[in-house]
Amino acid sequence: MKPYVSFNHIGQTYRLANGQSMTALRDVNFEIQRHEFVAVVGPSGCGKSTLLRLLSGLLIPTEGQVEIFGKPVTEPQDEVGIVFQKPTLLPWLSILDNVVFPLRHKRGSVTPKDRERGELLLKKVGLESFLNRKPDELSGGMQQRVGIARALLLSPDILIMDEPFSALDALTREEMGFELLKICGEQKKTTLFITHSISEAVLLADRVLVMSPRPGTLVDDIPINLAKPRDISTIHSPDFAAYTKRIRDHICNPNVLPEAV
Amino acid sequence: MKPYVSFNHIGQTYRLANGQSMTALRDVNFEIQRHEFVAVVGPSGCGKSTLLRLLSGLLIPTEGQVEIFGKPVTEPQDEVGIVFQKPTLLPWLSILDNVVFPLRHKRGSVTPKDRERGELLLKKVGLESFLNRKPDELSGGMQQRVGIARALLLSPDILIMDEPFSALDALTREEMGFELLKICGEQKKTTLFITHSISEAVLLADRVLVMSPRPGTLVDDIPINLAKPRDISTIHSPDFAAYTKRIRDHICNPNVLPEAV
Amino acid sequence: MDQVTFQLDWLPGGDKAPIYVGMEQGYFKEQGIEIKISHGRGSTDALTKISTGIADVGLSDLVALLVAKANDQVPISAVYSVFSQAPHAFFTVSDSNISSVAQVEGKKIATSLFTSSNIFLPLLFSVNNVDESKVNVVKANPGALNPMLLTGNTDVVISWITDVEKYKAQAAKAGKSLTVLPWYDAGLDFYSTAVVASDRFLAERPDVAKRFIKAFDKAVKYTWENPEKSGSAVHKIVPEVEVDVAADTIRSIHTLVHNDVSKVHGLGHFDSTRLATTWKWTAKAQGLREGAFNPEAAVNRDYFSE
Amino acid sequence: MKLTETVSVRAQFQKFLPLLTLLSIFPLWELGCALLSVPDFVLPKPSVIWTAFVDVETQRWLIHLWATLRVALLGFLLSIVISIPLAIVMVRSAFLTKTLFPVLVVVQSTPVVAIAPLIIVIMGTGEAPRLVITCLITFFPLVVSTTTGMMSTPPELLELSRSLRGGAIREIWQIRLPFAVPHIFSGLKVGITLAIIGAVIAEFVAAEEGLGYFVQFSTSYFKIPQAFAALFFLSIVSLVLFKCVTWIQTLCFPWSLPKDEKR
Amino acid sequence: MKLTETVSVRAQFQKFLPLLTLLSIFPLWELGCALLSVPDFVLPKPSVIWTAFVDVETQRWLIHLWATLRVALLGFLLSIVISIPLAIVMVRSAFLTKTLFPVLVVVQSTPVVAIAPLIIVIMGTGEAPRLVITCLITFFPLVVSTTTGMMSTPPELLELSRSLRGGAIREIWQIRLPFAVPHIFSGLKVGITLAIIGAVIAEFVAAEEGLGYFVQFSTSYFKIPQAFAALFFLSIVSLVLFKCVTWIQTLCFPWSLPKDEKR
Ligand SMILES: Nc1ncnc2c1ncn2[C@@H]1O[C@H](COP(=O)(O)OP(=O)(O)OP(=O)(O)O)[C@@H](O)[C@H]1O
Ligand SMILES: Nc1ncnc2c1ncn2[C@@H]1O[C@H](COP(=O)(O)OP(=O)(O)OP(=O)(O)O)[C@@H](O)[C@H]1O
Ligand SMILES: Cc1ncc(C[n+]2csc(CCO)c2C)c(N)n1
Ligand SMILES: [Mg+2]
Ligand SMILES: [Mg+2]
Repeated sequence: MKPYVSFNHIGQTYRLANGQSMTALRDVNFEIQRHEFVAVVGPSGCGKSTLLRLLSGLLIPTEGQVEIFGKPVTEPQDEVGIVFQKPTLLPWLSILDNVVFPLRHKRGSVTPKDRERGELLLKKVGLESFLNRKPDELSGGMQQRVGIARALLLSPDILIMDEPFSALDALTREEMGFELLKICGEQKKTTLFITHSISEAVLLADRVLVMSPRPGTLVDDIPINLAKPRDISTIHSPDFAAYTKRIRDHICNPNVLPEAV
Repeated sequence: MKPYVSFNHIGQTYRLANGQSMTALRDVNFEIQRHEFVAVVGPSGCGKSTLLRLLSGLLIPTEGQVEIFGKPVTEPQDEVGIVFQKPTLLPWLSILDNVVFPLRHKRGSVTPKDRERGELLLKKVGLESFLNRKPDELSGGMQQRVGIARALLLSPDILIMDEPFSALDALTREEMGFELLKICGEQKKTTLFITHSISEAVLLADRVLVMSPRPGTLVDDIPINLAKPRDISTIHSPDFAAYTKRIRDHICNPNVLPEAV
Repeated sequence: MDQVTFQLDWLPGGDKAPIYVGMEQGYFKEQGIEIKISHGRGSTDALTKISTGIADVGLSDLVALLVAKANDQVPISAVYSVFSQAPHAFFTVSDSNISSVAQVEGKKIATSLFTSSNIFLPLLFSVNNVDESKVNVVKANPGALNPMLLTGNTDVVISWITDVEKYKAQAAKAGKSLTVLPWYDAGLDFYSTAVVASDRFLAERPDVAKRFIKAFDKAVKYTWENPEKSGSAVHKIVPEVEVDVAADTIRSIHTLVHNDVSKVHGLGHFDSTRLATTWKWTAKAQGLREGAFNPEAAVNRDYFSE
Repeated sequence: MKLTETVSVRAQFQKFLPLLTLLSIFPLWELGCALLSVPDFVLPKPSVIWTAFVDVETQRWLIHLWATLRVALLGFLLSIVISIPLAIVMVRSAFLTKTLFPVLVVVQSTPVVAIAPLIIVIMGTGEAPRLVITCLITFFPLVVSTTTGMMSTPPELLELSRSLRGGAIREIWQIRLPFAVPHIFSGLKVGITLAIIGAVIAEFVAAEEGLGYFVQFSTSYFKIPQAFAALFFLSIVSLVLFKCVTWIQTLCFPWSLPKDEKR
Repeated sequence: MKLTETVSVRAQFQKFLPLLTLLSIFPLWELGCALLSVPDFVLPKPSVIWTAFVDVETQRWLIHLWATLRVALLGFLLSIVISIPLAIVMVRSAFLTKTLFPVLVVVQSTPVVAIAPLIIVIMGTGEAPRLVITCLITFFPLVVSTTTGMMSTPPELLELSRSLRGGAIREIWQIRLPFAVPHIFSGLKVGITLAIIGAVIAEFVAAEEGLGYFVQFSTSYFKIPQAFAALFFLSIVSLVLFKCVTWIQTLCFPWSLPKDEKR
């Protein structure tokens, strides 16, 4: 099977304001199959967000080539939906307008139907009573959920999410995780999911990529062969523990706090 | 013993841009003893950041009164150090200048000694090689760590931290947690620590406050009687599991993903 | 009706009365001409507008026309002389004890930034044996001259006697009286304001031009015979101009129109000798070669005959 | 009950305090002029200005006012219509910025009074040259502040736009321009006062009516109190138009106001 | 090797393309004037302007240039010194804003030429009135853009300041002002061109020398090409001073430039 997304020996070196340069990624090489859900874990500053920006076409790698279905990525693609690490909402638009913004920005206008869809997505992220608020009247976690709803609006084939649940509490996080799995399963999405939670990565992903500290390289690529559909009982399976241990061994102290992940 | 910090029947109602108003907190009533480390957990949007803003004196409650050592808080206090939910760095200053900024802002100038201290703190958060970078050249987690270093600069008596580790990976998070405990123990700080990680709350705190969804109220106040100093072995104690379960029972589905916390 | 656009060389006032009189008395209508008046901001402005066809005919200082033609062959000719004496003058307050041009030595003189008076000043000094280096000349906005004089900021100002009534009115309010020292009494003797027309207008509508000048001549005569009525003619068309100020102005500049020159050569006519003198003074003051330009080329006598 | 009434009276007072402070200039001015016996042809007393004001027929005032207002407003609109597209073009293209900007600087720093004849020759003697002069005087601050506003759009918002492939036009229209609204209005505030100055200066150069013409006319007749009355009228017009601009901002773009002002 | 050379030549070309485009105005102008036989007293051809330019002694040019430059620069500095504190005061106090702003609007929209008598009687005919006029014409955009910039400081940065109890002065100095730098410079860019206009207009009120004086002087003697030569000189001065402002920004506040320009 032809890979849907491929990173071919990617290197990324940033030019700094002081004239120096810094290598963020070095020789990153992996592929994602169609409809695969790939999670990326790695220490802070290892280049995960850079990876996201490369796949989204917002950044062109200084070395190697990112390809989507064989075509090199040189600019943002239509079929990609992105959740940024920062919520990145437009402060002058209401929450609902922010969620339907991708449509307005792509097509020029939104129909009442689009707004209904926006409302539905906001309901899915638990913000149905905040439609007409302005972003600065929302809490951090609420803003993040608006960002997630917005990324789902266009039903993109490829979803790229940068720590989408980082500002959410346990319950919301869990609900949103399974909601995401359901959406990805139903709509057959290909997903790159960046997270700091090892167990979240194992629970949601078909494959987990583990990255080394700066300059970021891939240190492991772990297919997660847990039964699908996943649900809360998945975490009780012995395989689950094995997977999380394997990842933890890469990036953590031997006896790291398991739940702090 | 006289309480060091007390929230007396606090209510907070926000006025919205559209003229309506929204109650974020209702009748929140608790005390913090001197040198106590109190963690707050609760669902997204329940009013945790509001609590922080009230204690820091940035916001005056619409009902009730916050007191620090018996004195009502009507403006920010000198002895308080804050880590905001957003990093809030000054984009025109280098990382080191951002860290020593509180001194420059309070006293007008910084000495080479202050800068040394800033460097030391940046080393503690693992950013010793980024002193002269600008904030927008750092990853999300790195920016957050700069914010933590900055809050520690003035050795405040009271530390208020709003999800300070949310953008950090497991390893860094754990290291920083124990570092924080060490600092709080050595310098005898009083700490209000907001987190989404139940296990982190139990591991670090002397007491955990659990909040209900909007409008936020206190639903539980749990003293954590685990042996001190805490270390990684603490999590293996049976009490630890009992505490986390008790909290989880408040805010999560019965069999929620434990590590996703 | 033939349309003619008339270009004033400045804002409306008593000194521009003839054109308004001609309109009010129906002199132009008699000649089948309808007048449209365009306000100007100085002779140069008027010349530019006439030369580019925005106006057909208008008023300008003859000196300005000579300079313009010498510098830049503008297609304009003077066709009728209105003021055969120049209006330049020193104004001073009566208690300053300056009673002749020669007495300005050692005094402070304020003058407008851009007025043709300035170029004749050195000439005036040399004719009257005034040591130029002993005179302090400062330049300021014209609107500030009278306040400067009345507040004692300066001893003397340079202005035109066409403006004397305006100065007097303000001086009276300050309880001072004005002394006017015209330069034509101090040896400066030449043509000033004239009716000028674009060469295109003259060539394309010679008949209209002739009829216009005829009517204008009639208006000039009427104006200085009936200052009061002429003043109200101006006021009727331009309400901002007060009747008595305009009438007083007309009276006060009587000598610019009716004088020895007009007595000898007739109203409106250009005398070749005086024209040559005017150019000689101008060329000298401007540092131009006298032979570089023939002043006869600036006037056209074909359109006016009494 | 009593308390709230007192509060409300005090609030009302607070609201009008600036106005009262401003109005207190007039007695001070009157008194100062009288005490220092400043002559009326240098700085007329307010009472004298008032007399001069009522001496002129209302209808004449209205004619002059309307002439100036028309040119100022039309010139202002014209300069908005010109400068916003110019700013947009310059935000999009570094080449055009480098080529156009020097031209704009030259145009802006050329004293219009000096090139007035040229403008009049090209545009005739009607209202057109005055519109052009007003526009020339007004456009530059608008271009600069709109450009600066659009250029300071946070990069993450631009990245959002790029990721959605909304295209250049929508990036401008839906992201950069809304973000620049506060700065555009700061330009508009400067612009509206310049538009009035522009109309007045245009009347100094070529006009038969208008408040600027009237000032010039009065000055040339040394009727200083009358000139001041016209200047005063002009100030009122400026204040009203300025207020209109801030009012439009409050009404149409409330989110663009600083947080403190919203309350 | 060859390739990089070509690239560098092309880069050089790219760099000078705007300049070349600009310079191409001159032949077009020359040709247009010749073809349409525009008279030199309306719009002189560049060649005629050049002749007029070299006809005036260099020393005379320098005298006029220096007179204008001195007033423009000093007036500009004066207006900076006045407007930044004014902006700071107005950012701090809503009452002062409401009281002072109308005054500023009135001052800004009063045509200085109209109050020439007042200015001259108070300050004489020396350099002082010209400095004041330049300052009056320049300060408003500076005040408005500085205020707008400081007012749009993100609330979270202000909260940081409040939480540190740095006090009002440090909030302004260490947070609001640095944040406002791009907008202050947008004000300075408008301001420097206005300072030149202001110096020129001031020369209409009282002067014995200066480029503005020289323009009017030449015009009043119908030496239109000479007036255009002076205007041209004035444009060059404006461009150079404008460039200086952007250059100071690049040098002292590189972080305040839009990201694209930094590259
Ligand atoms: N715009 C930039 N300019 C310069 N350096 C950058 C830039 N963006 C990122 N970097 C550097 O690249 C490295 C990787 O950054 P990246 O944001 O990809 O990390 P990350 O894995 O997302 O970290 P985190 O989990 O903390 O968000 C970091 O060391 C950072 O300093
Ligand atoms: N400035 C504001 N104006 C209006 N409403 C606000 C404002 N700030 C917060 N709120 C509202 O108050 C409630 C509590 O917000 P708060 O930020 O305290 O939540 P939180 O517990 O910190 O949530 P999170 O974990 O998502 O950060 C939310 O419903 C939010 O919409
Ligand atoms: C044709 C003509 N041109 C200019 C003026 C104005 N003016 C003439 S003299 C003077 C003062 C100083 O000399 C001023 C301002 C006018 N009245 N008539
Ligand atoms: Mg990241
Ligand atoms: Mg929060």
